[in-house]
Amino acid sequence: MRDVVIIGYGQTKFGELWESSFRDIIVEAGVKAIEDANIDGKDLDAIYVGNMSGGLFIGQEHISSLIADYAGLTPLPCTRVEAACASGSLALRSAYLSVASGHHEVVLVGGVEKMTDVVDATSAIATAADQEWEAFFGATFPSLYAMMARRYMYQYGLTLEELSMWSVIAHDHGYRNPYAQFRFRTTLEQVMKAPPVAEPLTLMHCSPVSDGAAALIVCDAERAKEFVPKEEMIYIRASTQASDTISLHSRESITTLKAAKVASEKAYKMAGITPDKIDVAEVHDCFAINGLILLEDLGFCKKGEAGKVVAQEKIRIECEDFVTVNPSGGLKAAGHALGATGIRQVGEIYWQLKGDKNCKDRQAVIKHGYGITANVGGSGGTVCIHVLSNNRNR
Amino acid sequence: MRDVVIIGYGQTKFGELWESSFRDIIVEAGVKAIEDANIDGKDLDAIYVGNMSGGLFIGQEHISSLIADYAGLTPLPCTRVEAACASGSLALRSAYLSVASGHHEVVLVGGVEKMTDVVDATSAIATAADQEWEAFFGATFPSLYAMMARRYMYQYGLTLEELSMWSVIAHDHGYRNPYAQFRFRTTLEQVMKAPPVAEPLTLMHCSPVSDGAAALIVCDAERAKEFVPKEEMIYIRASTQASDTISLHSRESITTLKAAKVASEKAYKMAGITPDKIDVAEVHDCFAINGLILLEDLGFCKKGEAGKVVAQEKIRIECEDFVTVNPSGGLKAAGHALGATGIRQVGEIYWQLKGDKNCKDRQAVIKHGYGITANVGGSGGTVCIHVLSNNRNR
Amino acid sequence: MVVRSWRHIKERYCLIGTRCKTCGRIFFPSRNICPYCRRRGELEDYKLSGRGKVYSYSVVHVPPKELEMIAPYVIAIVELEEGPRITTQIDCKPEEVYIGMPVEVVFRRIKEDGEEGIIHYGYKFKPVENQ
Amino acid sequence: MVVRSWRHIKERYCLIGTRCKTCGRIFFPSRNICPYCRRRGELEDYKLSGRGKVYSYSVVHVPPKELEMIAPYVIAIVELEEGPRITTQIDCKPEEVYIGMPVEVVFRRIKEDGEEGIIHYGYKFKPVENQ
Ligand SMILES: [Zn+2]
Ligand SMILES: [Zn+2]
Repeated sequence: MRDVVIIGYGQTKFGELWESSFRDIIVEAGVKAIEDANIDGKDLDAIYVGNMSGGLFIGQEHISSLIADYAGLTPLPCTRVEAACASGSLALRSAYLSVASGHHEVVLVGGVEKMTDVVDATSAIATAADQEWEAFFGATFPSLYAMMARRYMYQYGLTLEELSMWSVIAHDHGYRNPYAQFRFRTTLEQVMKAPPVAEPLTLMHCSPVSDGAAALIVCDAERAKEFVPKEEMIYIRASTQASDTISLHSRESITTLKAAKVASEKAYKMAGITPDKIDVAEVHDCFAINGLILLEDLGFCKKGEAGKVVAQEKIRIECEDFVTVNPSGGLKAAGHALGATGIRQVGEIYWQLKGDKNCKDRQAVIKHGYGITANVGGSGGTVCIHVLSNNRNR
Repeated sequence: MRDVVIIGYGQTKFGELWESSFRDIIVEAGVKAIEDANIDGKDLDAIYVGNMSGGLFIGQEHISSLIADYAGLTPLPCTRVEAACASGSLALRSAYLSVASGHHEVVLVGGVEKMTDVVDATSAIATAADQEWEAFFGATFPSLYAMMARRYMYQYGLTLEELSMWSVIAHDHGYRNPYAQFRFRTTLEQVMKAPPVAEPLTLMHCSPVSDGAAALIVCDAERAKEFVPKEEMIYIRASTQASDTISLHSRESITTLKAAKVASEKAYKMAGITPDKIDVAEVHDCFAINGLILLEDLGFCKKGEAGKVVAQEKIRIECEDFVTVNPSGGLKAAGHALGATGIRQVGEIYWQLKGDKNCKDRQAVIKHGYGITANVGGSGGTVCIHVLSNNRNR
Repeated sequence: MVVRSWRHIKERYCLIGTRCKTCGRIFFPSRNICPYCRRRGELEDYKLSGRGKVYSYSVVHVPPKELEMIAPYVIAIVELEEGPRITTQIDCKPEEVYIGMPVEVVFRRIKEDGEEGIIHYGYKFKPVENQ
Repeated sequence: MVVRSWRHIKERYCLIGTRCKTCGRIFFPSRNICPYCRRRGELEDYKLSGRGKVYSYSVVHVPPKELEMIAPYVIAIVELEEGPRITTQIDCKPEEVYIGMPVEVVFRRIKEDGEEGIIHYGYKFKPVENQ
């Protein structure tokens, strides 16, 4: 397989983008990525797009054609990929494989979701879970993660304070991100006393409903020299994915995401590194408990210890003896536009490893030159992992 | 890129499968493909699935996880790909690139749609068109193709008799296909006098609403020797795709599918052949007019001549001096389970080129060893082409 | 299904599209990028006259649920005199429509959203009188 | 949204799952393939007793639209005595539920489909009395 690099990134602000349509936001992100990569639309060989549910959120399937059309890029091949909230990084993985294979050279990968145009977003989001055996009986998406949290507390003695510290740090990070949906700080008390959504989770343990789009340019490493200097290319060192049962109740354990363990172990092997080489991570904290569980499943700490790690605030940008986690603010503060999230996570790591001006107020310390993203679909039925490198220590 | 071959295929019957659920039919097709390829579930590296709208037809997104789960294949990576009615072949293209890249060796590719479980299928299908600028104003899917037909008649003098002969031949072919939804013959008069759906198209110019699933096993050509003898491998010689505007009205011409021309020209180039080397084709006749237009866009006859070709019945299995078209019965008679159709088309060509017992009553004459599929999304916003070869004349 | 539609008021009520100053092409509905000029394109709002001719048409006998009461109705692609084509209903009898028929825009109720009872308005076209 | 549900009557009304004769594992809902034995598996219908314990739970305060009138309600994963776990509402007050609580199945109306007025029935669980 050929080396594949990222040479450009762009995103919209995440949030309630009432003035903008689905077409507007994906085109905005795509144009920004194309300009950032210093390429022309004519250089592109294909487009991949991650989107969870155009069908339920805007009554539109076949968004691949819509996007190629409104970006002025027909007749380029355009493919939509879906795996609920992991749609974005699966689109990247498809694009990555198409370039690694030698079939394409320069590919635009977008992620997009327009969630605030419909009345009943809760029901639409629930289609990421098992519709017949979970949602039918009244399980909402937050309640699935709430049951993971409740069981985790029971098995490992996690406290609500420890769990809530995740959100406090997320907001401290997101406060420094101009693209973030929420740019305010919060306190432990505010998190715990917020309105309950699905006990024990309050509104402040939950990521918001967001509109947003993000786009990357991926390119064969040789061809990329035409467009950007070598030190501005970020290498995709691993792209892996695993599945699990769609129903949470069918899994042996609900306090671990088996798909995250399987996919991250494969990813470390593919990249030829161990977890201690990772400087910065973007993990999928659709609900705070998932952030904690992923710290364990990605190998940053032992099972049951994530609560302590978070309580000790080791995941902060300022803490140098642990991986920096979610410098963007994560899904909690930066926002969670389902299909766009996986691309936004990779975009943040791209900026962090490059030392881009876009993250100057939240730059993590980069020692080894590696970053990782973990993007989760549903309650863990899909997990997709990417390992990136700035290639300066090879 | 590595050579990629197809080593197994299986499908359900297409039709109103009231007794079976979405989960049942995709598992049935997958198991049949695995058995046909003589592999074990453990040999698989990944799954790709084409599906247009789980969200609108069964209220379920994230079907990739559902399918891996109910096929008993977790934690295999499973990816859903969508481009309306072209979803199936786009899934195959993604699988093909993942194997050609060297990342995967043995991949299961499925296509599935369960359409008869909802009340208002017409509205769900319309989400393949431009929801805001076509469907909103009352354009149904058949009416878009009806406008293509009307304009084509106006420009090229096509008669309703010539158009209707397409359906007569489709049913003659489908009559011999045990998996086809409709196994009856029809006459020109019956086609023309059937109830109007969108003038000038009658019910007998339209493909039906169908449930169905189909699955292929694709494999690295070297690795495939483990499972099947060389003469039972069918090579994927080209896999291409192009896009066009989502709205029919935005196109320069509505009597050609530009995406089909672009993608098929690329495909012939990739396979190193010309259209006259194709022995058998499966083309996307969601409506009869599309079958005619594709004969021209794929290079089998000149613009405006397809009506004569069909009226002269040159596309029949029995006719040896022209490409055999839709021996399966096509979408018209075999059925059109949206996401499954692209896989079913490739499956038919796989059987035809192998000389499989499954098509013994409808075997085309294979001279050069090449077959082609053309799978269309929406009114032509996406077209995906595959060229297959039995490799006996190389 | 209820999806916000106020964002299209300008286009659906006033027939305002986009003109690219660089190449002169006119688009409807609005675009943010001229597919021909891309970065060199410069787009501005452009009000269409609402006059045109039927480019192709069909008579719909199997409608979506919310249009059942008006079927059969005429759907068409109209080529506007400024160039762009649009999909619209033609407010005439099925037997009257033909390719090339001169038509002009009118504003009408398009449909009602079953669940929430929201009424959607937009353009239809009707035959030009006194031709 | 109306999707046919009669196909699940057996499972939702009678709590019938699947048992693999080869490995003895019991699945709910039904499966066509035993993920452990695959081709060697042999599956048969298996009626579950409907008794179990709460494995985890939550109290839902932000429900989907069709359950607004019963919120807050208790949702739980129940581990049945035969092994499989299922997601269900618990028919008790939010403050009563705890991990390990013994529960048993009851049949109840689950929800009404707004648009078409179809009433859906299925299982809920309730605390076992006289514990
Ligand atoms: Zn221009
Ligand atoms: Zn078993």
